[in-house]
Amino acid sequence: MKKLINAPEGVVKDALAGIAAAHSDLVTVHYDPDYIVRADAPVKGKVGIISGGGSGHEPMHGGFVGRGMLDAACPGAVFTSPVPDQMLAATKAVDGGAGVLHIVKNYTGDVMNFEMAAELAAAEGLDVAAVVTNDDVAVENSTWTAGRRGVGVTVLLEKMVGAAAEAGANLAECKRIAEKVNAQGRSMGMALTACTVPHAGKPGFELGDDEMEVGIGIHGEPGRRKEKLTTAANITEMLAGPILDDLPFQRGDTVLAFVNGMGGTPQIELYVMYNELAKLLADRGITIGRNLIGSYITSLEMAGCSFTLVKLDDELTKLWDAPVLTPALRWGA
Amino acid sequence: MKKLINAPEGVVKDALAGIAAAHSDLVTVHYDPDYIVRADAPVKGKVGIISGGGSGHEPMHGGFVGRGMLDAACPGAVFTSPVPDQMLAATKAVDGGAGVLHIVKNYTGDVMNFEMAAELAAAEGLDVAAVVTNDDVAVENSTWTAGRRGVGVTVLLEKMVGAAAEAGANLAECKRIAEKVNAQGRSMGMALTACTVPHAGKPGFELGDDEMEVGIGIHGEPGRRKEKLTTAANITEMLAGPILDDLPFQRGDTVLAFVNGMGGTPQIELYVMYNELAKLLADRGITIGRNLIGSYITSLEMAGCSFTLVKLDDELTKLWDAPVLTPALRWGA
Amino acid sequence: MRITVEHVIKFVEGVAARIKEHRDELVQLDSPIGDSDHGVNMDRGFTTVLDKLPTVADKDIGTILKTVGMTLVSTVGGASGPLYGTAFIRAGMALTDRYELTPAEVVVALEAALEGIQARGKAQRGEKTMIDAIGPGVDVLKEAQANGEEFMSAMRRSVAAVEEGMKSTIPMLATKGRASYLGQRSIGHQDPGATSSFYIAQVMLETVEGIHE
Amino acid sequence: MRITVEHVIKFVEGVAARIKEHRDELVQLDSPIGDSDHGVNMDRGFTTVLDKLPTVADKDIGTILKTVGMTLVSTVGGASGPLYGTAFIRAGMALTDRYELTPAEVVVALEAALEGIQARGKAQRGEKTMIDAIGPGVDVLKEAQANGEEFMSAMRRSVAAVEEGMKSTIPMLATKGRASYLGQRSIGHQDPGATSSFYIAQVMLETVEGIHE
Ligand SMILES: Nc1ncnc2c1ncn2[C@@H]1O[C@H](COP(=O)(O)OP(=O)(O)O)[C@@H](O)[C@H]1O
Ligand SMILES: Nc1ncnc2c1ncn2[C@@H]1O[C@H](COP(=O)(O)OP(=O)(O)O)[C@@H](O)[C@H]1O
Ligand SMILES: [Mg+2]
Ligand SMILES: [Mg+2]
Ligand SMILES: [Mg+2]
Ligand SMILES: [Mg+2]
Repeated sequence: MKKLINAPEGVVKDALAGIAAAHSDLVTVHYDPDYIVRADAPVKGKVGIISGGGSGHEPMHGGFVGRGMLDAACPGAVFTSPVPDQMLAATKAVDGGAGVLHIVKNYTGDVMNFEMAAELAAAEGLDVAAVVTNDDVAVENSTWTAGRRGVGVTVLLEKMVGAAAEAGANLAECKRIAEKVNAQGRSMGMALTACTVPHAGKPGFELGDDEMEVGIGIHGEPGRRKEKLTTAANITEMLAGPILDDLPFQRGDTVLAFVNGMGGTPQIELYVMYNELAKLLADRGITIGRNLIGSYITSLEMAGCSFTLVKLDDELTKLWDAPVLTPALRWGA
Repeated sequence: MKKLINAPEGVVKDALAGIAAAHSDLVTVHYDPDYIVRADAPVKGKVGIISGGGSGHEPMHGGFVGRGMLDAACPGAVFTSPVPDQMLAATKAVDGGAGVLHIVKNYTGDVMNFEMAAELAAAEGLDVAAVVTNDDVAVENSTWTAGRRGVGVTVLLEKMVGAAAEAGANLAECKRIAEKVNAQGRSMGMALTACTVPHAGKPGFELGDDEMEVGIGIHGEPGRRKEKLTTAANITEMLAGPILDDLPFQRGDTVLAFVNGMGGTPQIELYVMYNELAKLLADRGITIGRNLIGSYITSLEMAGCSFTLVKLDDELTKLWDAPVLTPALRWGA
Repeated sequence: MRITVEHVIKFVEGVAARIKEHRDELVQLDSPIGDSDHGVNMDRGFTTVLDKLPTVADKDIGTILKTVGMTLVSTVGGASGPLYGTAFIRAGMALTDRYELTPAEVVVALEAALEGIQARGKAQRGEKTMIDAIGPGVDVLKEAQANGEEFMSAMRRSVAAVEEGMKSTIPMLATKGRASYLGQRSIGHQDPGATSSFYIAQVMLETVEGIHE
Repeated sequence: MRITVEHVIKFVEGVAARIKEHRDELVQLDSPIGDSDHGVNMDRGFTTVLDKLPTVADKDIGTILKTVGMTLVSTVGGASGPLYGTAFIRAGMALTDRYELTPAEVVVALEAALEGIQARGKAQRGEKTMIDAIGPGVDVLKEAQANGEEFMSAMRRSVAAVEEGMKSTIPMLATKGRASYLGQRSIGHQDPGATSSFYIAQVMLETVEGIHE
């Protein structure tokens, strides 16, 4: 295991301290329970937007705390959903009197811990709503399973809902927008390499030199299937095909195209992939209205990428374009 | 070799097409010779700021083209400095009548190719000046060698000089600022893994599971020495020590601290390193006035990091804070 | 048989030690079909439980178990934190103000624990989770109680059923939890949560055997 | 001996083929002490040269060599592009309007090429660069000319000197080019640029031998 860390048990706290040292103008870091709030929290009269999940997905979610996006993020241990104490403390810290929205990625652990936090918050008289993202088309959707994972859409949704809250939308409205983004978004990912959870000390799976995992999530787990490594163009088909078929996206649609690196992917490769995706979408008569290219929802040092497409309309486009001022996403400010 | 590419010979063109598809609002990509110019080039009356170098260092330099930073970037083949035709064409494309500054990283190839371009440009009556960055303290500086490599300072310098040019500084003034940033900046880097040049097909060097290379550049070459892998705190000392001693930086100084990932380094590790660097600098009585944390000058998928410190004064701080609107760096706009 | 506060504390300490012992094994089990954290999660939780135990050592068994559960909820995270946390809290709620337990009360508490896990996680048997280990164990105890079987013998059979249940997860297709994302590829691996449940059951049996001797 | 336009074109084509043949070897040599691109750089350049050659096949030797040099400058990049490019351009400048060459003119052109490399790269001998291969080769030709030695024999001795010069780079400490960043670790590796220079010299010898037969 080769990592720039001091010790496996200290990684999350050390990184939080780094965030605190780097971005004190934007965010404040609290410890035990661990959570990151925007520096000016709580914002009076504004709906508080909170997310959280295991660490190892940086910059998600801590890097998205700030004006126009999240009010707080709750980082768990690496790949382990945070505990209710964190979400409860964060909920109280950002409650500006207009209620708090929990953005939860659909994993059993995340869902249950956020649920417990919401129960505790409700018991204390706080107004909490939740939205669960589940955009990963690699996972079959069925009422008999845990359902689809929440992946790339979460990033885009946090930006859009954050903009809505910043503009004064109430809790119900924030929830509506969050559900809309989730409903209109789909993702799929692949890995060239596995990643190593610091405590585990060895990679989560083995891959041959000419193999890739297709249909991975963001927790270093194996994907749906192994495939022979192939060209960027073929990989693009493998990821974009199921995404487009699922919603389905249609000729004439305008989308936000998000090409995401898994943590160990160099930018030159992301642009090669974006080029293939742009060609494929053009062939299908789909217009890319906005894009995001970079490593925003990651699996530690895993090499690979994911695509997320969200169908855009005027409302979502405006929310996407609104100013954002966070450590990881910044424009118009 | 595991990469998201179509074929080794197409990587640079495919990535350029991806940049063109993604950022047509900010930049325009020209082919044969290859160069990227800001969408509104040439800007009348403004000094044109150009850089270039081998590909594989993304987002440097193409990601830095845009308002407040570079007017053009010339990407060579992977790790191969571009050819004079590119710099000449870019120089003509961005010449707004106030002259053009070439920002050159100190590598024999880059220096010679830029020199030839400058000779050709001068022969055509263009007013061209050049500044060569050489901030890598891992390389001994001697008149008998090729001198120090240009690394992380280049990114910061391009931002600051870009701001100066945007604000109307003339060519001599831009050159003065560039030389000042270079003179006040020092860098050093290390690698946890090697990287693979697409055409070469195998890693540039071999490293044991418990080894790291210290004193690397940005071309996948081995560093000054191999060391046993150690803690983030120890690595921070190994990198920051020589940097601080070299300028030297002194108690009371304020610096811009840049923690850079080499391409395959996850952000969580960069924040762990930033935390260690912040502690070390605090111990030495040095204040971090500004910071930049992310993978901005890379070696393909190499894992590892580099530190760059630039001594700040009011002039440089103001130039750093000025708005910038490029694919990779964006604030105030 | 008299089960006292001291026995309960010994049991909890024993679980903490057993989990620490098997931490890496639980991580490795969570690697092919999960995210390599189950052992670390459980160990982090029970290590904190050990720190907290002295503060409730003079309290009733209900309070002790609720404290264990709340500590697990607050420190484990992931899927196992709310599930095991809820299990201990529910068991504790079933034993409010008790300083000594009869075997019948133990069975009631275990039933409550199982119900808590099911209420929180909504898994059925056969979905490749800890339920597949705990469920059969509780079945045996209830049935033994109905048949008037001696408690020690019932406990032994119960833990054997837990072990068998744990092993039964190997050929199962996961439809709950993280392993479900793997589809067919989840088959052939033993569920980590079922495995930690077995270790907890093992310590319970050993504790009871200790009292018996 | 009459060296014609056709011979020069055959030489250039031969170099392109030889470089392609050794492309991967030159990449591998550039890997321990460089950035793994020398073979790719040279091959890219000479492949384009092959495309360009027909457009100047009816021109004088000076024009042909200048075109080769300018094409290398425009396509190779890195350190080797300006260096080899300048070498061919300078050789071409020394042979303006010539359609046939005497051995003496060949020596003049090679001297001009070496001077061009030194003017552009500012390296001295002993710094572990292509100069350490080319330099001794040109020395031999100049000295042979002064001594009135027969050209074929001088060429053979010259290329042997280039080969020896190439090998002499192995124990050298690099102080120019990318290998210099490695400090002591540059010792023990053969310089890739010196190696490509040897292959070019080899093809030159073979071309001359072809005329002779
Ligand atoms: N819905 C559920 N009901 C019961 N047990 C579950 C459920 N989901 C997951 N589990 C159990 O949790 C275990 C995984 O725990 P852990 O690895 O700590 O959390 P996570 O899956 O969030 O990483 C699984 O092995 C399984 O036994
Ligand atoms: N200053 C110099 N003078 C002469 N030759 C040089 C000089 N610098 C480098 N070289 C030659 O260039 C070769 C490297 O070429 P290449 O790998 O194509 O370019 P780069 O070093 O830019 O990657 C070296 O092996 C060396 O022979
Ligand atoms: Mg987990
Ligand atoms: Mg090179
Ligand atoms: Mg797990
Ligand atoms: Mg090279």
